[in-house]
Amino acid sequence: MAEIMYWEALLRAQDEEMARDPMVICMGEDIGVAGGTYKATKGLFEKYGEKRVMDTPISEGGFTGLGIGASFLGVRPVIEIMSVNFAWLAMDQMFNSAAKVRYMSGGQLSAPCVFRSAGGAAHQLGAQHSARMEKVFMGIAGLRVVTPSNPKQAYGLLKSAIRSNDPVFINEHELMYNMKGEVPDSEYLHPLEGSEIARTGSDVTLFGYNISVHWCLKAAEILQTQHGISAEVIDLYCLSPLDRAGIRKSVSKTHRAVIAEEDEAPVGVGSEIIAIINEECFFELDAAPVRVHSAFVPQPYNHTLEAAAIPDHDDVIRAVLKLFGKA
Amino acid sequence: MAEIMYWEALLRAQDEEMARDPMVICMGEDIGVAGGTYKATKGLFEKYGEKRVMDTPISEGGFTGLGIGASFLGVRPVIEIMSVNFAWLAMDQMFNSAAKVRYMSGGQLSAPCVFRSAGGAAHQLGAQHSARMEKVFMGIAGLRVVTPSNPKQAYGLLKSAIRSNDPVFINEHELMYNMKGEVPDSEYLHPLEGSEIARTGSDVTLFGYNISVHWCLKAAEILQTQHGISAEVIDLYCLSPLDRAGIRKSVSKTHRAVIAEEDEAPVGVGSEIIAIINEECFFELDAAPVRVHSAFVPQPYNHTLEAAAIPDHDDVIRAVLKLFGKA
Amino acid sequence: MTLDDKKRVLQEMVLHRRFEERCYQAYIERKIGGFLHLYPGQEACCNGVMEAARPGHDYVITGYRDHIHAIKCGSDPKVVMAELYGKATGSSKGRGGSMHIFDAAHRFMGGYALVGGPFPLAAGMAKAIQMQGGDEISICFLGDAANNQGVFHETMNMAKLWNLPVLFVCENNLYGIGTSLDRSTAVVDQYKRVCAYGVEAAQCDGQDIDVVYEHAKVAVDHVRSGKGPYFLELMTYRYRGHSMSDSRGYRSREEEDHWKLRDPINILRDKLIAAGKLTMDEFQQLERNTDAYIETEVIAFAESSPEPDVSELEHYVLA
Amino acid sequence: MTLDDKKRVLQEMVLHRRFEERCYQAYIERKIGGFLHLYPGQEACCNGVMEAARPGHDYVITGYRDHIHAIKCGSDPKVVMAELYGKATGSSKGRGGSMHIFDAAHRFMGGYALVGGPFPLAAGMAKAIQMQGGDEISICFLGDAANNQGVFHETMNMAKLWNLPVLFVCENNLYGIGTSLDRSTAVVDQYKRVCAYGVEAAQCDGQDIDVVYEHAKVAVDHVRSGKGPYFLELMTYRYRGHSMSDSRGYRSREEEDHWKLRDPINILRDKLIAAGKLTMDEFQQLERNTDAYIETEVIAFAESSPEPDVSELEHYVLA
Ligand SMILES: Cc1ncc(C[n+]2csc(CCOP(=O)(O)OP(=O)(O)O)c2C)c(N)n1
Ligand SMILES: Cc1ncc(C[n+]2csc(CCOP(=O)(O)OP(=O)(O)O)c2C)c(N)n1
Ligand SMILES: [Mg+2]
Ligand SMILES: [Mg+2]
Repeated sequence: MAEIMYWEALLRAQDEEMARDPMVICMGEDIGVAGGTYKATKGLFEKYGEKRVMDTPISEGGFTGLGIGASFLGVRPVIEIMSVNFAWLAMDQMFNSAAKVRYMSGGQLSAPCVFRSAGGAAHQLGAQHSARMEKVFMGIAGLRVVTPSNPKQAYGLLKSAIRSNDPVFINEHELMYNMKGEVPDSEYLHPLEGSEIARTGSDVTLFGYNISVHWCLKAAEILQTQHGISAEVIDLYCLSPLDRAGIRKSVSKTHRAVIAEEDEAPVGVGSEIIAIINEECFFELDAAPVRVHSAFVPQPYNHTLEAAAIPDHDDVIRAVLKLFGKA
Repeated sequence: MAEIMYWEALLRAQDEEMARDPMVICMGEDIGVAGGTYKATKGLFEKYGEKRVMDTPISEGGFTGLGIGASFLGVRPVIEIMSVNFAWLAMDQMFNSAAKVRYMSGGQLSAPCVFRSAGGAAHQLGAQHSARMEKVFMGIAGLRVVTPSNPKQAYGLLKSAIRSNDPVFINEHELMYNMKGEVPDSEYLHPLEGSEIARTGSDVTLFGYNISVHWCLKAAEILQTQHGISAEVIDLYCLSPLDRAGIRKSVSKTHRAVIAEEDEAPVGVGSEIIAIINEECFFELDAAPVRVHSAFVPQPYNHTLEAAAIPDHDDVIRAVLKLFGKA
Repeated sequence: MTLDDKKRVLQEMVLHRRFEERCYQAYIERKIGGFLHLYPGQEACCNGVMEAARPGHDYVITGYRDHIHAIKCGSDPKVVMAELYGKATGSSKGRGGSMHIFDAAHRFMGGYALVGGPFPLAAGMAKAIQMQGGDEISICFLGDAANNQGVFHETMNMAKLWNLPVLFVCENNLYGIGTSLDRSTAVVDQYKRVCAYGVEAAQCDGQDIDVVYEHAKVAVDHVRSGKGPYFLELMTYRYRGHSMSDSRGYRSREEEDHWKLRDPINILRDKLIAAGKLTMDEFQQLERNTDAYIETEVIAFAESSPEPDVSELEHYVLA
Repeated sequence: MTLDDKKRVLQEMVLHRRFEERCYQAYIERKIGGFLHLYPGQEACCNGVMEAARPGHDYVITGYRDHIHAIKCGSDPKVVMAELYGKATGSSKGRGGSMHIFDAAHRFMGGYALVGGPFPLAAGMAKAIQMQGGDEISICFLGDAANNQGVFHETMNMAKLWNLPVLFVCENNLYGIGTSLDRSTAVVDQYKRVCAYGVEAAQCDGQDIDVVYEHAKVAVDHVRSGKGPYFLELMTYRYRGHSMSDSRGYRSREEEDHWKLRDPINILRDKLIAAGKLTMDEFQQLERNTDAYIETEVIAFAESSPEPDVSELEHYVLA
């Protein structure tokens, strides 16, 4: 197993799939000649040419729709939306065309396309470039949503997404492209559904996804060593459909839950998981599940304000300690 | 107090506000000469002329942005998005421009505009014309979201929204425009925040908003008369910010909660209210709060399938009976 | 088109007209629900273009006013009507309804309810054709007012930039619901708008099928021969309201009467009669036969078909 | 412009250039965060247009490359730099950052980070002006690649349809990030694209401020006199990468050198020297003075200003 970066994992997945299937193409702004803002398509233009690695105009609605239309005929486009903040412009096509076409055609058509996009607050990008939007995608029937927390998942989920006959939204994170991790040397397809136990524990379950898995892991480490609290960490790499059984299983064991999300709270991943816990194992809870989340403000530019707006592992630790009456 | 229809209430509010303030304008597709798909602007074109009652091209992103830009300079546009399904095309402007401009300008600019739109499944409009999208709007900092359940609220909330210095999204419902109800004869401004006790009760709280308030009221009636269960009904006419105090107060009294929403469940109003109940009064609960919601499918056209996909008062009753171990 | 072709097309157009009128009636009887957008008045558009193209071979996509486009591509009218009735035998198994007719087997890639939505989808199908090396073309039928959507602009630019085999047919019926073109659009001649992309374009009468056919032939040949996208504007008129709830208060009866004088079926009928290929009696017989066919086959099929099984509500959401 | 005007503008342009170069340095020193888009090379565009307009009176809006537009409208460079430093004294009190400079008092209505976003906002401000009966105009500065957004199309149509007093200035620097215009756009002459809306338009050199000024005068007069929208395309070049992370691998050094021969500051400087209004010594002194001013006033102010109060994180969300 080689250690590679998250962006390299995405690149390897796309490269392998393009080599395997001539109907796989990549589309997006600056992904070709320039190699992609986060390098996830670096070198593919030179290798596969401009017909398969398409630099698009700044027309998110249009090129997303174009990719979807191509997928109706069996093309498998990987459509990069440079930043998830621009996805509002493409959602009509993603949701009304891609996610619904199978249903409203009674199963005749499908839209086997992949939407990749960088979500999350990077450093000081301000109100219009720091959105977390996974909650919007999770609410749409007919769309799969996955969000890799490490290079292995990035590689395996993208490969599976490309081969899926459903439209898949892959939620990445601008701060994670340079993260290193082991990826199997041989081909590996990650399941598109389910969840992963990133660390086993017995006293409390910490739910995270994408970047917040890392806050949870760090928090669990500190909770163990400094506070003697054994935290289980569940990595919800699949946000739609959520793994209800996995959520129940862990909470039934630990009886306590903290959900960490980078997004602001209202109608978010945290609220959905709390609802699921209530539905699945309410009477096994020893305390109310807790959400750790951003302040409900547009993201401020100033670094101190920004840090104050966004949670991290410390906030997870604080939430757990409070749950155990230790703070 | 005269009994008027919901659309008449909206019309009266707009008419009064336009008469009061020459900077109030209406914009939207077919709202002028044709009088509006749901008649909410009927006669205004004749009365105020085409400069203030603007029939727009089918350019949701463009005319929404145009209205927002006008609001920067003190114009107060009421922007009708004919059906909420078309709002995906306008969200970039609603969220990235209107909702964020105050924050990112450090309070210098504001976007005092109103977005009105018909959400909800009407009769057999199918997958692309039946969406409920309030959950998307509720997740945006800087945007107010209200949703009138009756003509009085429709009238009073629209008037308050027009006078608000914040952008306000008003979520209406296609099936409610012809609903009749009493509206005060004299001018009435409804508060933009809070919630209303639509019926008092002691055994269980039914939370509803917009059309689901009516399912809850009907369910409460039947629960009382046929099952001896006293249900309190809370009308959440304000979806952002949600009335945490009002939610807590009622659940602290009844110890049981059912949330009825027309939308499909994931990351929806129901999950958010469950999260709030967990946060506010978990230990006062006698049972897990329950969500009543649509199936997680694109809306089917066939009337039987459609009815099966969408909940109604019967589903609320069933949920309550189950809560009391009676089903 | 030969005279035989024309006679066949006349028969089709009569079917198209009577089918839609029968839908109107079924809607009033509440057999059909939802929104219903009818095609009478515009028949020469779809027929003229598709005669110049290859129905069932070329990929076709359109908006919510879609029944006739499906039938012209090869869909069985029975299956379309069953869909309007929401039956399990319908083209979308009752899930789609009037605005969402699909027939993948005949390459009718669907009716879509969001105005403008099909523009990029059509270009995308053309991209797939280009990659797969087939000789099909992608044809997108939409209305005039749809051209004010941003995706129109984005799509025209990409279609030209990437030289995609896609034909955009603008059925210009002068209104978007109740708003006339000059009240929504700065440049009312729609074919002039694509100058901004260097897309080849033409405008012609949409009521005389011979005229439509001649222009469509040029357009289809252009696209099929690899010369890139083409935009064809057809001047036409819908007789009925936009959808069923429309009382047409926004246009004058004189205007409506004027257009009825240029009825596409009558124009073709009279030409065939003048050419000695048809008599008025034959034509009337054709109408009666068509009505009988619709009643005894199409409606009967829809009526007698089963409802979808409610236990299958969640089918077709994911693969 | 008189020679005195030109000399003043030269001073401003030198400030604009040095201000941006100083930002570059501050970014490297990590005093400025986020995305930083700089203006060197394009100074004649903003200056030429705004000399023909009325800074502080006319409403101006633009994208993320916005520092100089704000300063030209009347913003104090100190306050702009403080914003880049994220300080409480910044124009947006540290909430906005480089991409979101605002100065409502000087009618600089902001920098926006979504490409194309300002198009309809600018038209909306023009709508407000039209309603309020003032003699202001609305001016929207955006890049070439922004014209591929759907809202470009939607906005041009509405601006013309409603005859709005809005001037669209396209600063065509040949690239959208790393993608050259001909690889993203079918018709590369941007001013030709507005033929689809009947909007008045012109294209001219964007490096010689006299040329920009002459064309802008015509454009501004057109708009201010009630004749409706205008689209002015200025051919220009940005010297630096799109933002700080850009290594400019997509363009040749020859191309860059070619454009540097047409530096807007040098062109104006040389004209003033030729006219006997300036000496090279004076110019060099001006540069030194400007640098000193930036260091001792602008940077000093930004450095010494306080951070925003964290307890005020949730201010300015709602009214
Ligand atoms: C995105 C979107 N906006 C608005 C509507 C509502 N709507 C349905 S049809 C229509 C008019 C379209 O007119 P045109 O494109 O000319 O087609 P026609 O109906 O005349 O054939 C409108 C505004 C919609 N369905 N989708
Ligand atoms: C909606 C949206 N899509 C994509 C981007 C990413 N992006 C930022 S600037 C830019 C290029 C814009 O080029 P142009 O309009 O020519 O302006 P320039 O930067 O050259 O001044 C892109 C693609 C964005 N910010 N917003
Ligand atoms: Mg039309
Ligand atoms: Mg550019």
